[in-house]
Amino acid sequence: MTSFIELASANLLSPMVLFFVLGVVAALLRSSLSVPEAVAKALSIYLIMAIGLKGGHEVALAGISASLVYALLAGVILSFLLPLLAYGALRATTKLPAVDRASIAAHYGSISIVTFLAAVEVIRGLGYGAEGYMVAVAAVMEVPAILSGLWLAARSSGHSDATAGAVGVDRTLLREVMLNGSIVLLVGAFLIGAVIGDKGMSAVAPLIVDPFKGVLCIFLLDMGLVAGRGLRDGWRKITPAVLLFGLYMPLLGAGAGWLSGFALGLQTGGVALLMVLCASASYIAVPAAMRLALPDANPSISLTLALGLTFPFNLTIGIPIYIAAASLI
Amino acid sequence: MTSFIELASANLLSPMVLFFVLGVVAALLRSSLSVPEAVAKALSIYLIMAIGLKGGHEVALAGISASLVYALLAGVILSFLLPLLAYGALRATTKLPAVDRASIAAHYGSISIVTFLAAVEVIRGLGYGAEGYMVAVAAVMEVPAILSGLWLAARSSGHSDATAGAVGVDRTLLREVMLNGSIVLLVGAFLIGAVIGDKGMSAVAPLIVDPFKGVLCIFLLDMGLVAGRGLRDGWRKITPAVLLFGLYMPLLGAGAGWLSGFALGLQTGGVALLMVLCASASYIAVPAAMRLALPDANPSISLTLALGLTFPFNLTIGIPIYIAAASLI
Amino acid sequence: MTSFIELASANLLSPMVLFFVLGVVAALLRSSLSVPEAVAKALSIYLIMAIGLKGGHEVALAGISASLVYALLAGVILSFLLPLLAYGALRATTKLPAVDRASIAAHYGSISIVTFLAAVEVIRGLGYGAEGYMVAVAAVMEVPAILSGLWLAARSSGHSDATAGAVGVDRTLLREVMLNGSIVLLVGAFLIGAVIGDKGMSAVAPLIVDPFKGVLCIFLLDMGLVAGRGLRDGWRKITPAVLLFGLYMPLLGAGAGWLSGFALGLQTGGVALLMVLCASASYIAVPAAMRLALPDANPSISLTLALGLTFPFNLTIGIPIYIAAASLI
Amino acid sequence: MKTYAKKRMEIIIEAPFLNRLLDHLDQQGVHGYTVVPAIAGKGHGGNWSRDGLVSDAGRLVMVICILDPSDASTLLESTYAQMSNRIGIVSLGDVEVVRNDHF
Amino acid sequence: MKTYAKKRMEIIIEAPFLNRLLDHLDQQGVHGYTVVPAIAGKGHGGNWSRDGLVSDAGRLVMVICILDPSDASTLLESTYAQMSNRIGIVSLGDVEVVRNDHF
Amino acid sequence: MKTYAKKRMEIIIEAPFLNRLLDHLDQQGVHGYTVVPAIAGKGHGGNWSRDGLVSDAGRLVMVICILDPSDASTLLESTYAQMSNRIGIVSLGDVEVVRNDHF
Ligand SMILES: Nc1ncnc2c1ncn2[C@@H]1O[C@H](COP(=O)(O)O)[C@@H](O)[C@H]1O
Ligand SMILES: Nc1ncnc2c1ncn2[C@@H]1O[C@H](COP(=O)(O)O)[C@@H](O)[C@H]1O
Ligand SMILES: Nc1ncnc2c1ncn2[C@@H]1O[C@H](COP(=O)(O)O)[C@@H](O)[C@H]1O
Ligand code: NA
Ligand code: NA
Ligand code: NA
Repeated sequence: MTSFIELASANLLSPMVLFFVLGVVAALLRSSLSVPEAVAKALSIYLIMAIGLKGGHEVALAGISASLVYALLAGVILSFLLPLLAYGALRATTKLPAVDRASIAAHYGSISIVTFLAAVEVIRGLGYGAEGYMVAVAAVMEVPAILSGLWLAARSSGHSDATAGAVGVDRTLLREVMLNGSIVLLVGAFLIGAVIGDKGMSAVAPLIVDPFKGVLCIFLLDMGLVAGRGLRDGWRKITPAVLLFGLYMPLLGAGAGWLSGFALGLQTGGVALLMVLCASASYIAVPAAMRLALPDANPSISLTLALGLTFPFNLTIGIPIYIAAASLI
Repeated sequence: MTSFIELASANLLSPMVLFFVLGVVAALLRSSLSVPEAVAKALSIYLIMAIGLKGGHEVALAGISASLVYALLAGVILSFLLPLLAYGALRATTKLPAVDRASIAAHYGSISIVTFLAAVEVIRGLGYGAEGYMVAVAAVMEVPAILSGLWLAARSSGHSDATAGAVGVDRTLLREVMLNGSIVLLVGAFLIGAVIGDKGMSAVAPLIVDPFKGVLCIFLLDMGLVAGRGLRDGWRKITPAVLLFGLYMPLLGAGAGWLSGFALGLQTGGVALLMVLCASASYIAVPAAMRLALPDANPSISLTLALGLTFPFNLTIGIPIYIAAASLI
Repeated sequence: MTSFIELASANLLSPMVLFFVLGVVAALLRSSLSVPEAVAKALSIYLIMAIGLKGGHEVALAGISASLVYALLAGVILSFLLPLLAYGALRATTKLPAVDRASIAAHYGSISIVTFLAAVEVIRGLGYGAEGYMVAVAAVMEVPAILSGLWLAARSSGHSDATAGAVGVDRTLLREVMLNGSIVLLVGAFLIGAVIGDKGMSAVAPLIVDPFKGVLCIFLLDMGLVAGRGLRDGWRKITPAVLLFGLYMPLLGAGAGWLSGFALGLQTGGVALLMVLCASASYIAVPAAMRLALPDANPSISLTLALGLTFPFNLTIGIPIYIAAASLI
Repeated sequence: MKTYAKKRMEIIIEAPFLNRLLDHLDQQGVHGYTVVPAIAGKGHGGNWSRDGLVSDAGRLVMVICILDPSDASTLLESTYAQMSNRIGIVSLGDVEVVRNDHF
Repeated sequence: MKTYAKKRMEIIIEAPFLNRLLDHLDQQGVHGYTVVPAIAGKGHGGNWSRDGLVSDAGRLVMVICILDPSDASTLLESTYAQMSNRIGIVSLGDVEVVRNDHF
Repeated sequence: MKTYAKKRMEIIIEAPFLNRLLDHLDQQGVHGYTVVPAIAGKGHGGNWSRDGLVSDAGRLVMVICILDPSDASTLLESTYAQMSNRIGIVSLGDVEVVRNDHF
């Protein structure tokens, strides 16, 4: 399977991955290199806006099809079910308390939009075709996993302890989750992209399209810095069994994505992207929601897993694996 | 008048307006979406720098003409007189105290550079000609209105209460007003644009010219967020009569701009831009100056009016109206 | 020498220099114009990343040569020795205490990457050839000067007072100095640039290459604001003799760079760049290191000199002088 | 100048919880508060730094609230009840102010 | 360790007024102060948030000033006179410091 | 509600020295602290402003540390020894907290 090795090494030498590695190394060496919080937020606004606009524009060009609707449905169902898989796996292999299992499960059912972006660039670079509506699938996969996770937590705490009431999904929480800034921006930019047409798109293209990969590099440098800092401090808090979960869970998720993509009849790139969505874990919308809903869950475990292990895993060797697997179909 | 409806709907579906609407909606829904303050400032630095450079460059190409001098004079006079109109209208239709009337009047006599930018893009998109020196007119219209507003406040407080001394235009205040960051940058960039020539301009064009519309979209998203937040909170503080002022005052101002533009013999785009300048209200330089000079004026009334009502009004239907009116000449 | 006057006036009318001047003027007038700290950091991350990537890419294209190795060696030696020259000059002409002399000497032995960037743009604009590896020379010149400065301080305090221990170069300090964010980013981006090849470079070029000069303008506006503020406040703290040092020391440094560049057989542009490196003084990495290592040194003297005098001197008339001198070879 | 004794409550709390805390303060009839950013910190849960974070999770803010001594005890209790499981701390100090009725 | 009693004055004030306030403190011979940003707040004039603001208006900052108890009363009075109409609050607390002559 | 008396140490210090200060606090067994940014200030060494700075030098931060009164004196002394030559100030105030064992 030479092609996989080629694919993997091309990916590893891409500027995106290298800047991520630079960030991790700098953080592990305790360099003073850092990206100000305001700038990191600006970069994520840019990236989310760009991906939303481009996705909406592509869907508008292609029109709403049955396959789009099926893919959205599949995304919602996967996002609901993957946390159950993650929760079960954690119960089988680790000694984490139920509330931590539920919180981690919610992270893994949801998605990492930056992993998705990186995969889109690799897939486009390789010339594989992918459905334009995959951005919409990404958007619908953000939230259901949070609800699954909360249900898991409520269920377990109902059995075991008295503070069950604290876990209930209240209205306020639901609103906060659905109206998380990154979700509103992604959906909003998608809708805008769907209506502005070619003229509107070409007006914003010099900002939104051309410098996109360069901005992604700076953002990945920042992700690397944050991930490295998390690894440095969170390392001691996770057991080998938990660590292992951060490496095999993406593969389980990707497997589910592979099957679903096959069933949906997606193009090679589309299957790979659905695998990436299933394999990736959220570290923007879900952590904030979990701090609100499950204050007893230890945030540093889930963040170390999602950002310190699974994100680098997907970015470096996960994406090539998923593309290779998708191209088998 | 089909062409006006076409014009208005084209404007309403432009990415700029849509991102503003997205911001307003997100703020009204209390989404956590926000643009960090440092980033909003950076965007405004970029926009002001870009508009100044381009304006200065165009004036240098065209040379200093009598019509430029007349237009600058007209701008200064309009900025001095419009507050009197606004103050009178507020006295006739609302029960606001004199100090609030004076403060609001200063806002409406001055200009909104972002409304101006949006109008420039629309006018250019439609292919109307406009004088390159309109940026300079915008710059000279920022400050005189502040002086008018202070004079109105001093005059009224001289009659009615004892704290007249507090309102006097002291030297420090004048310096702070004239040396407001946005004014210094606009004037400075204009002068730089006037001397760097084509070579200098082409060196900075890939940053200053190409991504301009995209940056304007992000800035308008931010303006929408701030305006929506202001509406949410400021709504209850303004009476229907005050609210109405925020909608008819731009039309009064635009009327004055229309007459002046006609008298000056400007091109269609130039007339429309002068109308936009007269119709728009400041929400950067003037609010800060008013907080210093008129601490008794309620800042949330003027901000709700200028940013929550007049700005969206101009952005969505004001600009098409002004263009249609200008094209009648 | 008409050509020098042409060269100098072309430089003085470049947008970069003009925006620096605008910043200085705005600060001296106490305008409220300011660039948020987070944005200034983001701009410096962008500039360092861009210069590193481009430098690494060029070196990879050219391959590692003996002349590259010699140039790096020369850079290290110059950075070690220039502080001795500066220290001696300060002892001969000023009454500053030894610890201040040592601190200032470290600033002048190290380099200003922004001065380097500005010089690269001017040299490229004039069409002179320059070695691609000069970025690497810049990188290796950052740190040795700090060690020299500390050695000078330790030596002098050993003779004169009892707190010698406080000055010793401890391990922690060395790590902090070597792992300063700007140094790690420059070296990291250089290495990334060296491996990503043409494909990787063209992916990031729309962000890294095209808008570069425009970003440099905004950064120089900020440098001007900071320098102007420093001049306003620091003016009274430096004597005429110290002030003079800030103007002749760059010429001494440039002289050393001229000789070395001649000895190394560099191209005209390369000689000019080495002169610029020797003539410029650090205001990012070194000030932070000096605050850690020499808390008794007065930071406002060295900053006023490096940023308030030497930087503007180099930017405006230094660079044309160095290019003219280099073209004599 | 005549001054009045007030209490200064300082709450350091994780950012995602901020809105709920402020809603709670509003409901308790607090007249005012000010929120100040924090950039780094350490506690029993380990240390954190704000640099480069995109999500609100993992970031802390500080809420300063000057209030009447008569309200302090009730507010401390109810705030503490709200927060108990959260990452954060509350402290209470004495200050004097000029405008008695403002707080 | 020997410590000295000082007063800690905390002024929360709208940003456009900051420069004038600092000039006032300078004129009153205050030896030092530190300005800290605020990101949101609520008072009688409603609530505000710094996010996305371009203008200084509508934004608050906090000035901390440690001073000698003997100067506190005069300074409080004069500062209060300067600020009276402004959006903002002043409070005064007790602290101890080591370097008596520094403040 | 039962509260316990603690000390609130506030250290304003130049940013390049922050990491060393925090390491020192860690070594002294301090349970927690919070770092708040400062944006401008004035002292004997003149005034500074954070706007537009790229380097950490010339920028200050504020470290807030709530600790047990029994530890306060030792910590003040050792911190003061560490800092003596640095640009910055330390002050100590009284506060009450609810969770005695947390500090
Ligand atoms: N003793 C303390 N003094 C000041 N801040 C503290 C203290 N303890 C905790 N904190 C802050 O509160 C956060 C959460 O603390 P903890 O709940 O102990 O992990 C820390 O990250 C600090 O920012
Ligand atoms: N009791 C308080 N405690 C802390 N901050 C306050 C308090 N009251 C007012 N503030 C702050 O001062 C600002 C102006 O208050 P006001 O003048 O009452 O509108 C508010 O927006 C808050 O940031
Ligand atoms: N009395 C004071 N109150 C509050 N902050 C102060 C005071 N004195 C000094 N500072 C802060 O500490 C920094 C250094 O002070 P100094 O060492 O006196 O130059 C100043 O820039 C201020 O930010
Ligand atoms: Na997933
Ligand atoms: Na107007
Ligand atoms: Na040098």
